[in-house]
Amino acid sequence: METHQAKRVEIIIEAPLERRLTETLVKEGVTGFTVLPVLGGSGRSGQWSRDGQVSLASGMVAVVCLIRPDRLDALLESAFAVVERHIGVVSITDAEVLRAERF
Amino acid sequence: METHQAKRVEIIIEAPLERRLTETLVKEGVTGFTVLPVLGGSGRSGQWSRDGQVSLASGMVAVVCLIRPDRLDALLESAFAVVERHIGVVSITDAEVLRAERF
Amino acid sequence: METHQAKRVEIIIEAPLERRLTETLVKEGVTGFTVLPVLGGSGRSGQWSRDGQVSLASGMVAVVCLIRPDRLDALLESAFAVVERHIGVVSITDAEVLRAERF
Amino acid sequence: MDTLALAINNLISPIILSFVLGLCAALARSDLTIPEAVAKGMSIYLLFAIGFKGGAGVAAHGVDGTLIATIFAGIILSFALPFIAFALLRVMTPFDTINSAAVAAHYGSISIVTFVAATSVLEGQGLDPEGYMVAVAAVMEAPAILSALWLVSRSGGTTTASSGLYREIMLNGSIVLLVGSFLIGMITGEKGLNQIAPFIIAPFQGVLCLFLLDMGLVAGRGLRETRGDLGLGAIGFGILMPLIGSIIGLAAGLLIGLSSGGVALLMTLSASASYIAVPAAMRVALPEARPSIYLTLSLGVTFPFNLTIGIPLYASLAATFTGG
Amino acid sequence: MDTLALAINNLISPIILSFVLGLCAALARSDLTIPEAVAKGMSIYLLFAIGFKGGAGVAAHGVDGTLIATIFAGIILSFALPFIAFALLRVMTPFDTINSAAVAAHYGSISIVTFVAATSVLEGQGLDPEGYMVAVAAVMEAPAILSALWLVSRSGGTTTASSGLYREIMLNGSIVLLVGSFLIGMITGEKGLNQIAPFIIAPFQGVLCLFLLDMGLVAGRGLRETRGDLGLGAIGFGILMPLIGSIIGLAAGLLIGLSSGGVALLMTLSASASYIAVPAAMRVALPEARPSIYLTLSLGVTFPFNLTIGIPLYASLAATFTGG
Amino acid sequence: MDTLALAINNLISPIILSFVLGLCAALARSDLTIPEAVAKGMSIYLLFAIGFKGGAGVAAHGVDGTLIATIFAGIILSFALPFIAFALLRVMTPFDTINSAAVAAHYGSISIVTFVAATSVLEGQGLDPEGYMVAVAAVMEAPAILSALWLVSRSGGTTTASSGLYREIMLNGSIVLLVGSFLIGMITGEKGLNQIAPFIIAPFQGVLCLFLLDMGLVAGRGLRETRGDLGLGAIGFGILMPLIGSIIGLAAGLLIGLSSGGVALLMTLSASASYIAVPAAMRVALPEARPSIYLTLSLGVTFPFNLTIGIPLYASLAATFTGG
Ligand SMILES: Nc1ncnc2c1ncn2[C@@H]1O[C@H](COP(=O)(O)O)[C@@H](O)[C@H]1O
Ligand SMILES: Nc1ncnc2c1ncn2[C@@H]1O[C@H](COP(=O)(O)O)[C@@H](O)[C@H]1O
Ligand SMILES: Nc1ncnc2c1ncn2[C@@H]1O[C@H](COP(=O)(O)O)[C@@H](O)[C@H]1O
Ligand code: NA
Ligand code: NA
Ligand code: NA
Repeated sequence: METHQAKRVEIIIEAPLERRLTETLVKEGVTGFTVLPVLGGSGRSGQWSRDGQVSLASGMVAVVCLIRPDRLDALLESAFAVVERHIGVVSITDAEVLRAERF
Repeated sequence: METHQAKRVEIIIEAPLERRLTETLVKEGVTGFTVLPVLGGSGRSGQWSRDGQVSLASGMVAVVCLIRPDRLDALLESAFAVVERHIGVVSITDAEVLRAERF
Repeated sequence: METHQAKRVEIIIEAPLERRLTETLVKEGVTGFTVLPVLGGSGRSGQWSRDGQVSLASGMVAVVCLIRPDRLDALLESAFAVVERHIGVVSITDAEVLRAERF
Repeated sequence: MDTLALAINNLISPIILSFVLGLCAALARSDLTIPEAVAKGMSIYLLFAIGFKGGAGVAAHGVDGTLIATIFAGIILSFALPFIAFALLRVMTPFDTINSAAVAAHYGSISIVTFVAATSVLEGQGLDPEGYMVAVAAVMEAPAILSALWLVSRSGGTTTASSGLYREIMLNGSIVLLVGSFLIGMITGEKGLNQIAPFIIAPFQGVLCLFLLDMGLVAGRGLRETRGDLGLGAIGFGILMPLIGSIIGLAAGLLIGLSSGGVALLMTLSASASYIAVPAAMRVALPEARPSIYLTLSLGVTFPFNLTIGIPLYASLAATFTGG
Repeated sequence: MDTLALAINNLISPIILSFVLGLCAALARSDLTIPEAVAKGMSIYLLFAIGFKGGAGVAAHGVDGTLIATIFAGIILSFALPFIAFALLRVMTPFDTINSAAVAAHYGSISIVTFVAATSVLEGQGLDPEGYMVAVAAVMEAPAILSALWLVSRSGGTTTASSGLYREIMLNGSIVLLVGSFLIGMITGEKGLNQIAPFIIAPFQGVLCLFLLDMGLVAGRGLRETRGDLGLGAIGFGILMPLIGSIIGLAAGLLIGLSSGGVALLMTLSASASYIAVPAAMRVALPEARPSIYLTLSLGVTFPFNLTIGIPLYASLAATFTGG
Repeated sequence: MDTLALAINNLISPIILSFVLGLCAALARSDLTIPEAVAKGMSIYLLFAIGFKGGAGVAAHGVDGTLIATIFAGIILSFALPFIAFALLRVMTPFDTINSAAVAAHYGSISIVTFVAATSVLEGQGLDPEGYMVAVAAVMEAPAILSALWLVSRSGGTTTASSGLYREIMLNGSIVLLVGSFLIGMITGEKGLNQIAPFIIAPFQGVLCLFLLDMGLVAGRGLRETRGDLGLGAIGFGILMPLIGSIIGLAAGLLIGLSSGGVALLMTLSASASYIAVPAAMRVALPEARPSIYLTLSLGVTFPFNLTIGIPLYASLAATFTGG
């Protein structure tokens, strides 16, 4: 089937910042993304697990964003502005998508 | 370690269609896939969040499918038949897998 | 923006083995990973769904690990040692990351 | 005036105010949310409790002759109401066939929470409706969907309804649970009810409050996100349709000769709009229909209307006409 | 006949019928599901409540001399039963050593829900078993696993049991919660119980219904997906083994001189098969063993058998032999 | 001595022991966990119940003149306490400005569970505190955050606090739910309370037990993972600060002329440290502050201290000074 080049950006970020990140994305015109739950993880700021968390203070989410390659930089700039001073990681992989008109 | 070429297909689709999609995959002989929960997202049909959803009507799931490259098209055809008229996105990335005999 | 080569390793493994896997990763010096929940899936050992599971015996999780390419083999070796005799899959994709210093 | 008194009295109940709280919190963009699993857990509790109580009621009072008649009436109402709704929508709103049919399906089907709220209002007034009204609620869930699909195909639209769909609708979790617990209640009767009363009766009202808090949150978020989509016509429909439905339900209930409480419940069922079984079916069968339209109308307009004004109105009309 | 009456009476209880409802819903492929979080929440509630009540019971009646003896009996039974189960499996089924050992582990261990169901049946009969039977249930969870691993390594099979595994088994969440709440109940006694009785006693039966509804759903889905895997021999084992286990439990109970209710519970524990602690341990220690075999046998065959026929049978046998 | 007796008596309550159980289970690395959704569900229940009861209390006893004064006192305490905490931290610990300010914010704000536990202890003593103390708890949640941010910017640090942040803090789910249910309780009063009492009063203590079990698990895991991060100085602060806070709260309460129970609650609020609203705000506004420091201090040191020693101490001091 006909597919189209795209980038898959995966941003793992603290739950309290989710709204900020998605709002920034929307402001940048990135209107397509998916938020996945994260059970736990480990990084420079230590290990954590969501189960039994009283607060979501230390919870995280994964925001996946499929985007046209030419719009990648704009997205990274704006995403980074949010993530910069915070815990979290950003990764990019090459991908192909069906129905390019959607991206 | 020895790894083998594969494709990673990620299908984000409405929850009510999950069963249809997986049944189609199985019918196509694609017996390996994993279903991940989705918290929320945004697309052409607007933004939504799962938390507090009374119904799953507007919920979504992510179906991840690792498959031998030569079987990709068959999978996309059948997946697309389900997704076509529905909300959702399909992305493909190149991947490598251990234990090819499983795919 | 400046990005750096990395590998994205995705390990789908049985929940009861999660602790073993992450402990092995940490022992190998892989201190960065994220654990995502899995709703269900299908493989050679049949289809399963998490909803309504009394026990997690047959539940699974997805462990995502972004790592410097040169450290990939060490990770795969140790991960495989855990996964080997168990149900589950390991896939690797090329990725780029921001803030390489973190990996 | 009695109705007004009832309405006021109804409005300042913890149940309504919890819904209002949720609505306000969502409109104010508070991050208050009830986890999906908890919301689903509460709806399972409510379905189980209401079904069981209904069944135990039937076991206690015996199946009076009107049971069959009422079940039939329910099925017919569910089949028929979508046609009225569809006609109204084509006149009052700019929606195309598909969206109109999808909305119509919701109004032919029922909202179990509205039913539950009505039951507790009626019990508050010392009425106790026929227990089998629960069974009537169950049978009214699905038929409206078929009418809607027929409306679409008749006007040349194509649906993606597969054979599997009908089985799915019939075996929809909420229908199975409602009918199943109804049967359990009927079989175990008084004795069974006493065993689990401290679970299904005592805390019922309280759980209902938290559930309505969540409904308020969801309705509020829906309203906020889809402000644009609904014109005045659509909103008018969301208030007019339940009134029409309730009148038809009233007629049916009087014809059958239900008790005052039973009539009020049949009116409520006819007036209420689905937001669980039908939306899921629409996503599968009419994917082009926009959820933001039918969910907002059903959850954001008709549900609050029934909860606040509708139920007390139906109750007093039923009382008047049954002379009860 | 008394047992039969009991059985019938037991069968038409809300608890059993809820299980049946779940079973039917799953077999009919309904999409009814109880969210995992809610199911886990309910099992935490049940463990906490049953443990606390047991402890408070001990605080009330004091620790009679048979406590130690019963604990020991429990440990020995859990160690011994897998050997009998293993022998039976090799004869009755085509399963290899590893699968046989894995299944055997489940039957040496216990099912806490079966224990809870038995307790409420006995209380329904006005018996009140020794409170410390809860502690006996706790100590019976783990030993069977060691026997199974020994059976495998003896016959040259390799296990992936690490040193960590044993700690994990002992500190398994359900064991810790059961023992912990038992101690809390013992320490706070009557006073503590009164404080939280409206939470752990009043709604208990009702929560148990919803939990068994979920068990039925899970058992039903398991049966549907693994139809092929179980031959008649295996199913026969799933019914024969609990009977043998219960007889041995009966003997032990009589030897120790437990009350009629205590004997019935010891029989139930011996007859029941684990589906939480052991399956998880098997995935870690015997990954080659197939979950579809041991889960289906334990959840799909033995659990329903004990729930419907076993418990009333054990209760009446215990009553007969203790002359109680 | 009375206080000691109270303390012992307090220590062997199911509530405390459940917390201890969770703590031990976590430290022993048991895999016992309460699903996040269930924990959130329980906290929603507790907030709703405590808010509603407070409101109904006000409806019953009427708003006495001290209401306004107490609300103001609460706001001022929440603004002021962080400065004291900050000064102490700079002296007692090696933490930098940002971490000290973040910790200070937690101690100016409040822990609602500590408040709930104190309420049930006081009710156990037959005292019934002013219902509006719930409203005081609500207003004390946020101001401390502003003080902390001011402390940071004053000392040249930069915060990422956006305008949106303040709205978020004010509309934080727990504040909205607490205030909302308080208003519902006030509006529906006695009548409303009776309707849902079997839900919000009867099982309250029991739910609190399971919730504290979870708190113990979380606190224990926190302590295990961050052993290194806290020096003796920090731990000392975690015990000294609540004492100082409670004294200031005592003074304020006496000045206003609250009842013995009311004074005890104001002391508890001043002594308690937030672990929900503030941590989330800190992640947004002071991302460089380390959660392992403030969460461990608040949850792992101060919360247990207040729960075990603090509350009975504050209660008896309040009783002594109010001569109640
Ligand atoms: N290398 C990595 N691969 C995958 N996820 C990571 C990695 N590093 C960090 N994370 C995730 O990001 C969170 C915060 O990381 P950090 O900022 O390093 O503490 C961790 O809890 C993980 O969930
Ligand atoms: N570009 C994208 N990247 C990631 N997820 C997307 C994207 N576009 C849509 N989605 C997901 O697919 C769902 C439906 O998209 P749509 O059909 O465009 O409304 C959204 O709610 C998202 O969860
Ligand atoms: N090809 C695949 N693509 C994605 N996930 C898979 C695949 N094969 C197996 N899995 C996942 O791994 C689990 C166990 O697989 P298996 O060991 O083949 O039974 C399945 O339940 C799926 O969740
Ligand atoms: Na209707
Ligand atoms: Na056993
Ligand atoms: Na404070």
